[in-house]
Amino acid sequence: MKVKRTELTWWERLYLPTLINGFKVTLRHFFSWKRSEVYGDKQKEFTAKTTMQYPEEKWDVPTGYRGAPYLVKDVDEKTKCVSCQLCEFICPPKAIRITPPGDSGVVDREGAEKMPEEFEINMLRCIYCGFCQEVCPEEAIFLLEDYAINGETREELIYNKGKLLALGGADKRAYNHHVQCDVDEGIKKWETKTREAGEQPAFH
Amino acid sequence: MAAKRTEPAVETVTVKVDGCAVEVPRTMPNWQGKPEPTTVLQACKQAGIEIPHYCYHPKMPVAGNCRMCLVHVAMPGRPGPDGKAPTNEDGSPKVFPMQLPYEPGTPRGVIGCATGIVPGMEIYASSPETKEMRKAVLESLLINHPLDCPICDQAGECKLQEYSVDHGQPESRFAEVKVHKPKAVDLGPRITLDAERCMLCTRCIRFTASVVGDDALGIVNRGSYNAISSYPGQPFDNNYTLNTVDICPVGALTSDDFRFQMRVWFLKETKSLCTGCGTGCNTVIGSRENRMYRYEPRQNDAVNSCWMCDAGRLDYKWIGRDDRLGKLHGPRGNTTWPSALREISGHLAKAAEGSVAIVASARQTNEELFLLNKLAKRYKALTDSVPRNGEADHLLVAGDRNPNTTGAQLIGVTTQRVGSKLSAIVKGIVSGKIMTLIVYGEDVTQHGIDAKLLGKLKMLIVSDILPNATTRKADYLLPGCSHAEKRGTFTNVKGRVQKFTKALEPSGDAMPEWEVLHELVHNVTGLDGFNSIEGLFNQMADEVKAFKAAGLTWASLGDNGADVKL
Amino acid sequence: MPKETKLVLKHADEAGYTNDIGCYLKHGGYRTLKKAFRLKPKKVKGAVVTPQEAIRREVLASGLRGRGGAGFSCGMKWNFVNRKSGKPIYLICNADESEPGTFKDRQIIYKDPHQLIEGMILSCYANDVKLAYIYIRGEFPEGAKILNHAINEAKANGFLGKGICGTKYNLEIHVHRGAGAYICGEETGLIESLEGKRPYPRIKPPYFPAALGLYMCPTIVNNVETLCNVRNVLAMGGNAYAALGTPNNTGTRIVSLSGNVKRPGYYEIEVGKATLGELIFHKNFGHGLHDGRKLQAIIPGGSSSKVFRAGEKFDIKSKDKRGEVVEQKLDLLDIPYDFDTLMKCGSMSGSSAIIVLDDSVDIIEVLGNLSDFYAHESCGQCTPCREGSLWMAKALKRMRSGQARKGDAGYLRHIAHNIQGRTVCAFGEACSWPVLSFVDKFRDDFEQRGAEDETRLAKRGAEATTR
Amino acid sequence: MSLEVPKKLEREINRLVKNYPEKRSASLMVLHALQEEFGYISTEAEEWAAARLELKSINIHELVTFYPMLRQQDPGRTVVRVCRTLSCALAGSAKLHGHICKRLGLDADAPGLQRTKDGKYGVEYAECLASCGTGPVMMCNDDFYENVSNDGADEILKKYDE
Repeated sequence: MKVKRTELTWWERLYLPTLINGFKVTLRHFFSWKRSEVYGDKQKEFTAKTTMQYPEEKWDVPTGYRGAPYLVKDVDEKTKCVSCQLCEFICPPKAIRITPPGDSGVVDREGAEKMPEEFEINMLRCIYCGFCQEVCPEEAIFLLEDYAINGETREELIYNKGKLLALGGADKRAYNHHVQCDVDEGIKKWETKTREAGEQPAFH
Repeated sequence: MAAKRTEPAVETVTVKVDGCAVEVPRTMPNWQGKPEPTTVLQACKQAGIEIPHYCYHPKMPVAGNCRMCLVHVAMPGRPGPDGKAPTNEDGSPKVFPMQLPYEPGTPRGVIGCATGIVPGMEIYASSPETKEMRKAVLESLLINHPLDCPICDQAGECKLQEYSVDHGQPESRFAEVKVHKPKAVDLGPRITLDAERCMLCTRCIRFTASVVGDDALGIVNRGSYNAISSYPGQPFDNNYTLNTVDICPVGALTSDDFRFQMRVWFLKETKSLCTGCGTGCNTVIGSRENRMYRYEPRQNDAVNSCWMCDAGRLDYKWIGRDDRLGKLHGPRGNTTWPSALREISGHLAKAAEGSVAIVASARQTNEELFLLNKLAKRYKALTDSVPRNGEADHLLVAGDRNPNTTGAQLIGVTTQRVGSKLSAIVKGIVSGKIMTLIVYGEDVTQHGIDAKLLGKLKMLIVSDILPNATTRKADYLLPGCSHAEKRGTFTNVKGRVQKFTKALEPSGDAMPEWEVLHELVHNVTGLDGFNSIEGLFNQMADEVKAFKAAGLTWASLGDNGADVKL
Repeated sequence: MPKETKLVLKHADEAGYTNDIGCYLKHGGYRTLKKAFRLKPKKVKGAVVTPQEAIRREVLASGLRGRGGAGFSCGMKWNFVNRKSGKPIYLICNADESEPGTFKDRQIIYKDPHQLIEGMILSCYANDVKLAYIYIRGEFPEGAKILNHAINEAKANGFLGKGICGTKYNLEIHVHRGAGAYICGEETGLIESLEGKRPYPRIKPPYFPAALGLYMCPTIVNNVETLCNVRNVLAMGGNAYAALGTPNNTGTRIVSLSGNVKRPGYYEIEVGKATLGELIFHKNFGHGLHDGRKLQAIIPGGSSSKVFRAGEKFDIKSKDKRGEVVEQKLDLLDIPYDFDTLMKCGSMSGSSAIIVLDDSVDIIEVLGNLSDFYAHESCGQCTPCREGSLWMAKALKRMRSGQARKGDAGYLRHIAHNIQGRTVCAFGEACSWPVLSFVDKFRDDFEQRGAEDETRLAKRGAEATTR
Repeated sequence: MSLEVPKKLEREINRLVKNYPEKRSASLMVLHALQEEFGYISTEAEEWAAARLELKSINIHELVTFYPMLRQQDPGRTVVRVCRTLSCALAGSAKLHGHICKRLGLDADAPGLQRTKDGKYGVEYAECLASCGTGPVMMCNDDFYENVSNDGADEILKKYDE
């Protein structure tokens, strides 16, 4: 089907009116007394200014913001990811690449069986959709608050396991989630399991 | 009704499955092939309805312990004192849905895998009663299951996952502490056991005891604490252990070789053949991004049933080895296919009859051997192959360790006594009569034609996959493909011609041998063959006597192959 | 007046009666056996009836029902045996008495073993059995010794071995000891155990013992008391035996009475000739409850039977002698102790073991105790019972430790319902019936416990957070 | 390390094996005989039995782990088994078990068989010993005791003390 475009008048083709309209909006904001809600506390002391001195000033990231995906650690500062590769599978732009550990399991704690040998996220590819966070059965990957991802080379922007874990850290959000759901035992899943197994009555 | 019968009549029984009358044979072969009364499960299968099951396996004795195949059925009434079966008001035979003794009204299921069908029986394969039974069994199976699907190699091809989705319930009512059992137990050199995931269907025990004849596994402890085990200190180690990994419906038995290597949903599955011996077990290659991760047996009752040996299963690592020949070499270093083929064709065109000899390999496909034989005929060349023998066993392993000796014999590349003409080739080289030697896929220095002798040749053309003493002496080194990287057919020791397909892209300059040979044969003999494997096979099938007698075509091979008379 | 009618235990408790063959012979032992071996083939209505056939007919005519638990007709069981297979027929005496509450076979084996041996020889002769086993539970080491001794004595007296009583009939009986597994009481589990495997009951179909039993040969498995009664049937004649008890519930039966009664013990009664109330309260039997106690519940036929709550009433239908259906209203204590009435009342006579529970016992404790038993004894072969039996035990353990929930009655019912009718053998019913019946009949107890615990735990939780 | 089986026991086992048309059937009886001789069934005993009956060791191991009466470790010279099932429980078997454990210095609440340090006694609960009319009942090795009171238990245990 062909859609017929409407012809622009010469006045419209001049683009000046549109330009002026744009400036009008800018100026209205410039002289506005109303503070933007987006910048919240950062601007408490100012009365009129709505422009922020980025990057010296940073805004408060609202809850639910989907920033860069990082790997988080558990309360014992140990890796949570078990290399199930579901995020790799679900990732629409194929930004995630996991190297499974092989028979050795590459584990950093007793009771665990499997962790990734390598975990890479290509931040250039990532579209911040949050599927990885949603699909993760271990709650090991979260879209945290980082939004300014930059680097000088493409290689630099492929984050590896070490970097992702360091950036994710023992994340409060992951921890809070467990506490909110009243499963504080869950964050010590391996410990709980080992304890239960020890308490089990032997047969006979 | 006088129906014409061309086949011997099969006695049939009519039963109703979900309200539809189905006529099924009265008996069907059991796991050993002996006729036994058709079971409810088999009858439903014939009716196109799959009854979920764990412990039942068509190639093993029936155990009936998982209870997953419970179905609610109704039996026709027994004839009364007057000799007449009870009927409904409309005169149709009356059936009685099975119910619990002591508790009339509560439906009772029968296990589909062991209950024989009775004429007039009604099977409620998808009634609410049946579904409820499945739900109950699945709930029981899951209460003590560790639910560690994220780290379980079976996830994605796990029957527990599949049935839970299809027949289970979303939530469990289990509110107690789970039973803990040993995890990551080293059951044998190739197998790891996770007893918590095990659902004790005993498939592995029955397989190794009944099919392999090595009664190495058993259940220890009692009740809920039951666990599969080998005898402490006696590892589970026969040549068929890895089949237990395939038949394990859950992730209790996992292969050390595949353990934590790749999630199965990433794997591309390609139908292939095992090249470990002359049996030609049908396989499936699991690969991802041009890397092969595993072999799995593919069912073919005429060849390997559902099994394959461990040796064959692990015989794939060489395909991805780092030292694979990837560069096309000519006398003046690296070259390209067009120029190499031009030069070789040019050389061969000048060669006299009898001055060329060919050592082929019984690891090559029928098509390749056929093309080599065409070359050989042009020069009246001596051709032979190299024997590889080992010990045969009672199940699958053949004494002949070459996958295509029979093919080589039928096509005429070698005689019944494989390797008997090698000495004549040696003599020819020594006498200087043979000036050009074409070697395909064998290290001839291991078979009487040593490096010094090779130096006497005017021209040595070698095609191989991995480097060896012969490839190092080659004037022209043509990197070839493994069977996983090309298409073709093998003829197994019993004369079954089977095809395999391509799973991986060859690396570097490597090219399927048949494509190279096809070009060479065309250049040298002028014969115009076919540039597709299908066409090539059909041409071969028309020219090779045994193949022609069997009326083979590429299409007629299907997935399971076809037999030729030996 | 209800009283004991002693047939099997006629001499057992007499003063001076010992378990050696001399004493047994003095009391008329092995006389029936000798009589049976003197039987000659007879012509009845033109057909030749062999002595073996004659014995089998006699047993069928007696209406003798199995005393092990299911109450299946003994004569019928024998008739199912495949005699045309060409394979040897085996007979196994099931002396794996493990049903909680039952202790009748112990009395027979310890006090009158020769009666059992004689019954076995007769049964073997009637079924052309050349090799028979007594599977005795491991917890009866003394019993095994007594039986072995008795077998040797019988051999020495020519009742066993080669050429019994001067005939060409040979028979060997061996004693096989179990090692502490309730499941070995299930006939196919017993057969597997006897074959030296784990006693996993076989699936039926196809492995009915009558066709594919021990070593895949036709096999008869009978309870100790049943086999003793075979001897009594033949001693007094099938019809005379059938005259004892009530129609379809013939003969005598040893009732094991235990629990909260003044005089627990075993009492041999004519089947159906005493009521539950009489057995518990009559001075000839249980002699009533302990002083000041009230009846709370009765487990009428071994721990796997469904429990009766005190004060229950039943509407049952039965056929009278003319075949007319009669409706009857029965109080719990008026239920005649037989096979059929108990079944009509929703339970069973099982192995005829009555466990009496008075109002001092905690119903949840009782059920927990039984569930622990079943969780320990489940063989673990098939899924519902393997997982469900321990699940129930764990749930009850939690409830007993003060963490019951309001919904636990339904929860337990759900688990038990998952098991019953879905297992390989009757153990599934055995472990789920107590739970089902206790929960159904004492639902208020379960709910009350749940409510109490939940309130207490909630209170404690609230205190903990405010602190 | 292989098992040294006395000649007498070997003869006894040969006799037992002959009682059955198939050797495997004798498994339980052979294991009983071995346990009677050695007190428990060691790995060597399992292997010996398997070889004697022409079975695989796992076949025997399956049985030993299934039956509670077959011991894999030394249970103590005298094994005291107190019935814990319903009728005996109603008659006070828990009290009896507790009393015996206290007397022998064992933990009554610990699951499974508890062995005294000197190896003289092993105490455990057993499922129904089939004498429900005379509870509580217990067994000391092969000897059976009914209507056992706490004092009665003391008397009985004295017999096994030396």
